[in-house]
Amino acid sequence: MTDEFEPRIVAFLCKWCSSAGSDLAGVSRMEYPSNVLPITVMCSGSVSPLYIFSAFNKGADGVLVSGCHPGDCHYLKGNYYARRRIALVKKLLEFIGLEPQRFQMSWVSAAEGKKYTQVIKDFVKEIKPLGPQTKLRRNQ
Amino acid sequence: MKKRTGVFVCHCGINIAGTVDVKKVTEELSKHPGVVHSEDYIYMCSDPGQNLIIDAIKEKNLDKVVVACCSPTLHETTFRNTIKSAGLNTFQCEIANIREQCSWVHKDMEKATEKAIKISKSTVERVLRNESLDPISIPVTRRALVIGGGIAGIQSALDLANSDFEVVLVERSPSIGGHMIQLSETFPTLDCSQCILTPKMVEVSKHPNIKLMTFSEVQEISGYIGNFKVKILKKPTYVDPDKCTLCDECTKVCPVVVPNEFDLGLTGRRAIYIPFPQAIPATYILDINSCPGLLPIACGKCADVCEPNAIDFDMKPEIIEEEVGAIIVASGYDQYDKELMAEYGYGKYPDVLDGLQFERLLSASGPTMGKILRPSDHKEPKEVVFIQCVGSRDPELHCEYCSKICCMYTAKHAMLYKHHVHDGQAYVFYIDIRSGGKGYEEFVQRAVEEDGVLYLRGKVSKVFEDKEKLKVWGIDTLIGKDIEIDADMVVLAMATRPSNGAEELARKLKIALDKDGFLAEAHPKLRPVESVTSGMFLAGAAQAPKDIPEAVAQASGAAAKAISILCQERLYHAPTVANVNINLCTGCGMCVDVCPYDALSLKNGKAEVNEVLCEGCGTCSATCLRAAIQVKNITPLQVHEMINACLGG
Amino acid sequence: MEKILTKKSFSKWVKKLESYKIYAPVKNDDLWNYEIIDIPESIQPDYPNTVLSPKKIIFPQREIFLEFKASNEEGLEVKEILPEERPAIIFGVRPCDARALTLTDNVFKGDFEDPYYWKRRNQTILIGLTCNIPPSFDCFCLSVGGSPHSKDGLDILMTDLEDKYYIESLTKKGNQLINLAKDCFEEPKVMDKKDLEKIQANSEIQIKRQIKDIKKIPKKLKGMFDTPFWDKESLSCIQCGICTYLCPTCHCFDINDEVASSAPLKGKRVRTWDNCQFPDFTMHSSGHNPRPDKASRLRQRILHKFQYFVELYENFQCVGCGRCISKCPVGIDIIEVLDKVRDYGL
Amino acid sequence: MVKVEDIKKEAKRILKEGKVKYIIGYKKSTNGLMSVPAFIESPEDVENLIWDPTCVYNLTRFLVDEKRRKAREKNPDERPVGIVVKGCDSRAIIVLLQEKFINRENIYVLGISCETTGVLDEKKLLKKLNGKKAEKVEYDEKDNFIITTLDGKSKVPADEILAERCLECRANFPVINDILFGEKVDRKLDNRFKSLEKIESLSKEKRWGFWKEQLDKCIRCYACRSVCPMCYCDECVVDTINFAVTADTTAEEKAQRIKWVEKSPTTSENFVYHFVRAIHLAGRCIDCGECERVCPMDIPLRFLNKKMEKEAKELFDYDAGFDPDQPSLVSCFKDEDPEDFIR
Repeated sequence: MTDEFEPRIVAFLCKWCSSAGSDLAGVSRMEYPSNVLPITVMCSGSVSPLYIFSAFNKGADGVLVSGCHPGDCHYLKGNYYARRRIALVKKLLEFIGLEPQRFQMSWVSAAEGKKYTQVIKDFVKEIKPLGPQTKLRRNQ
Repeated sequence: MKKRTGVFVCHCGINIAGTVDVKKVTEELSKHPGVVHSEDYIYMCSDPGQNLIIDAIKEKNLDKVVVACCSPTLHETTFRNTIKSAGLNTFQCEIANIREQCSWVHKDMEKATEKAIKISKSTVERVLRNESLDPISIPVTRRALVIGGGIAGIQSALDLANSDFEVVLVERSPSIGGHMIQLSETFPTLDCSQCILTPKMVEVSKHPNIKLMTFSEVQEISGYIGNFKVKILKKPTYVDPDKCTLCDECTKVCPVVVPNEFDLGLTGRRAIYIPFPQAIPATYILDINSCPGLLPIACGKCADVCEPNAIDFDMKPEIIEEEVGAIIVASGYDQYDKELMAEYGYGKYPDVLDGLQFERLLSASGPTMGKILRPSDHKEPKEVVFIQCVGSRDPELHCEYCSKICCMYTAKHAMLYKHHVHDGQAYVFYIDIRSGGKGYEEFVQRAVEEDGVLYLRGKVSKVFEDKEKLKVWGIDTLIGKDIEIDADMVVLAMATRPSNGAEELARKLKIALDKDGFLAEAHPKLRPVESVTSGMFLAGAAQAPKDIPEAVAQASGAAAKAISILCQERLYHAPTVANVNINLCTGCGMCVDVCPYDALSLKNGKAEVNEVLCEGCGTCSATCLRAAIQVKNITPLQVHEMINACLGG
Repeated sequence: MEKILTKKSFSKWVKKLESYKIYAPVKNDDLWNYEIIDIPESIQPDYPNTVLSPKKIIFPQREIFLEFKASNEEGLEVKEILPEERPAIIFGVRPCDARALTLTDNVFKGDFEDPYYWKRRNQTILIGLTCNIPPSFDCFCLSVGGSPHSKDGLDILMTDLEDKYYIESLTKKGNQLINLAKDCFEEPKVMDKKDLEKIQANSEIQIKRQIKDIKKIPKKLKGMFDTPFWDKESLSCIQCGICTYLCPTCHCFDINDEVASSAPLKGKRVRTWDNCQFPDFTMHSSGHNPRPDKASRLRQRILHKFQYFVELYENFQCVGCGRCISKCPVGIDIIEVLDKVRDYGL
Repeated sequence: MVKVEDIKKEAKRILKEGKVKYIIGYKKSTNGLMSVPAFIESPEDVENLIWDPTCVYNLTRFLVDEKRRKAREKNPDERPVGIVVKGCDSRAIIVLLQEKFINRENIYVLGISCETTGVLDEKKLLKKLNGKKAEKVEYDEKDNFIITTLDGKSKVPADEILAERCLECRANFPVINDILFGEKVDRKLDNRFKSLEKIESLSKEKRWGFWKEQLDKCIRCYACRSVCPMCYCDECVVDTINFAVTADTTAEEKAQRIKWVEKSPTTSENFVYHFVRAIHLAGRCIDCGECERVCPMDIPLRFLNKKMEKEAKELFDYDAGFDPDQPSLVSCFKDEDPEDFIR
């Protein structure tokens, strides 16, 4: 193993699309970096801003929220609320000077195993050069 | 009481063990606070694997179980049942997905193992805080509502009624029968549509379990599976069906003539009329839009001649409330709008007809009594061009999808035309012939071989009038030549689209539409007759273009699905629903605004969850500023601890 | 020991004190606060009231007590953390703030001597500065037993005599500091002494605000616990923590375990300031809150300072710095409240 | 110009007629320049009411206390409470109505138009006077304030000492009122988010440096949330760990409390606290600027809320505090909400 910085990314995946999409990536044996720690939630709409702040506070180098494409939400419109809420959180985090690459959102459907792996690959690639996230991390 | 968690790590043969050091995962998890037992096994889901879990629960007195294995979509139910058989509540088992989300997607053993450990630990943190829950039980109103009185609705209603459930059948037009009653003969058997449908219509009208409401529309639906409340608007017909004797005296005096909808404008009707002779309910109705006036002073001639005094100008719209346990939506289809098909002269030239108009021409009870005559000059057409895929399979300009039924009915049209006009010639322009179905391919072949129908593969670019003829310009792509036909009549196989008002109906029912505006099924393969809203089912062409046998099959399927609800006294609903802490709730109503299921309401200034409606999506919980609402077994605390476990250590 | 230190020699002296951690009032934007000074020349002794008093150095808002770690195998591991061993000097301490520490000392000794407080207290030397002019419009030190040149709690008191400081060393610790750089100091002349007295007398006159008959107040308060007085006085209170966090004598704290990770369990036990004005301050785990409303919380603040503390330590728990008045978001004026207490029912 | 005599007249009338149980307004403080909140119960006390540029407080904060007090009372007085509001304060009333925290019939709104000026910034005034104490500040007919010090009276253009929020006020006129004092005058404002630009234009690392320096000052006295009329939660999510809500709260429920933020005033915890506040005020903050005014550490908190206000406006065309019937910013959406940030 090299001593290269390995970011820790917390990914909030909605159960019906993105988690299923990540399952499909698995079934299709698509390889992607192991830096992502998935937490499956019922809907991207259930991801409270507190979850995001808390993940950064506890030392996440990146946070991903992933849900169904607009119109595909298992719960009809949860992802629309998520989209609005996450936009605000993203703006706020960027405003205080957090690197925008560290907090991302994606739409990944249950059929998009390939897209899921791409999102993760890109995410890891983009935040590796940034190094560890120390700004919001609790001093342990 | 201290929590006693058991962790069971599955090798899944080499599927997991190939990239994840399962021994290490087992060992690391054994150190985790709250874990008192951990072991690995080659196939946890096998009987011996499940027995390991059961034995460990008994021996070590476990009260929580984590199985680190494949995706919960596969074996969550399996293992929950396993722990149930060992006496634990099903919700005390959670799955750590270390296969699809780990071993199958990583190669580096060390890293994959580290990740598997974190996933497993975070799952332990979650299960540690799971509540034992029992399914929520709901009483069932054992009646059904069927929306739409076409063949699909009729079939569903009859199946339900014959299974001894009461049915309310709502049809917005004055008679049931739908589009099928307009058809002449049906492919591939060529039996008479009216002959096979009218007995069913009569059965509906006479069935003691069916409450038929024609000229009525669903106005509002509330409630949930097993317990819907429906408001139905009964529009006034101004004729009392019980008094009307069908004597036809009224139409004789009515001064108004308007196009007849049943014949698609090929004939006219009076303002007071019966939709068609076999209409159910068998009664005349007064079309208020074309009647000169309801006041006797304006006209009132029909009322003067009506002996049984069936005409009641004072009839008012009524709102009727019904309670049902299940709903079948069979709102049917309509043809693609003619305004959108200008290039074929549809709506401009009288001899360019759509498929349904041609059905009426073919029908023995139709405007020409079954003779094929041109609407313009009542001459027999000798050259008829049938054009398929009009508006279908045309993503640039029209509909992307295939309307499915047109290949077959066009073959039928061409064949029947030849049966009527032996010396005539039928041409069919097509893109592909899709004749999957029992006896369908043979039927098309018969049209070609026995009836000499000329199939031309290609699209028609233009239809225009030229000296009493319709000039049809097209291309035959098989020979690569331009084709020009001087036709006497052109018949367009118009695209099938969701019926007018389907969108509004879907909104009222809170069921989703697909990209083409058809009603969306819950799953395209495995739940094709269910809508996304539980307790509501789809039948017929409302869901997608369908022919009669398919519509009937789906209708019976929907009825069976509805029966599976109605035959139960109580229903059970997943108990992982939202829960309000009223001490924290300030009653701001933001959760009420976001709930996709109307499961939340404000009562005495506090949010209240209707557990039956709640699907547990948690959008309310993320919206609440006061953390006063959370979904059971995926609470913010659980997520918080999962984040901690993912990032700690 | 009394000396004269010219302003020129001041920085020379401070340079000799390099082995100490040196704090002094620093202006950032428009705020003054005590901060660690790297370049000793930059100490400016003229300044209005700092937002926080030197309390924040002796009794920091966050103090780590210990670190802990636990796992199924190794059990619980605990590591005690004590404040860094390094003597410190605080320059420019206002006499009231120094007096405040002598009051707080009472609390942290007794049956149990708080090791964290005393460690810092004992290794810190306080160098005060006479308030030639009051550092705030709201000063009232004279009413509560202090003065703009009070020596209580100080190791050295400096008085600004325009081009020089009059240095009064009051403790051994103070003498040591002066002896570190004897050549910087001169002996005071008679005139200097006279100037000093003049300035000190004048400084008292400048304190405009006062609480009349304050001696009557503790007794008066005793009978006022159950009166509607507090409801009325607390109407505009918003229950923030400004008055107590800024108060140099308030010393309430909370101890929490800050868990860094639950698996394996590890974290720190931390003491932080707490605040009697916060609604959760007296919240019992039963859910009962003996001070359920803001009236009872405001009452607690006044009674603690002007009755309970007096009963225990024969002193008001207030040094008249005026911070709570100047910074109250809704203009609650403790002098006004006490005036009303005194006149209540008359 | 708003005449305080008019306000007094109306206040006297509604108290005399028993229309309101008391009036929340402004009175002179005992110790200096600034006004203090006044709770006027009797017509005689109405004489204490004042209206001048020191009337900075957003008094709607006290409606929260009123609601809590009323909830505790056995036989509460059901009459409305009279409340004096400025344009910004009135928007707070709208949000409180929108969130059903108060009922319209429980308040009697005495709305005051700030006309062409607003209220002063005490710190700016002190600077303007070089630390000298002002005795009195008054409105004049125009855009000036008249300042009285021991040296006498002087006129200062209001803009020089006006509170920042007033310089960026989006509506200086009460959107809701039962009686109105003053004229509806539109202040011309080129950009209500102007002050934000100086932070937005900084580089990412400079922005971080700025905010770290500012939020490291935070002593978590919670004055910002205590003064905020929107922070009316019985328990702030930030406090959960210390709070057992009532005697009925079970041990199970207590164990379910999450410590999102530690009490320690460290960088990470201060950030989370202020993030939570900013995000919870998104679409709710009506920019009364009280949080920034009361901060003893001079943290420019308004920027955080202003940023959220700006994004709400620009991304979602949402303005807080104008329509009590609209859903809250995050409890609604539009199909066309931007999603260019989503992969």
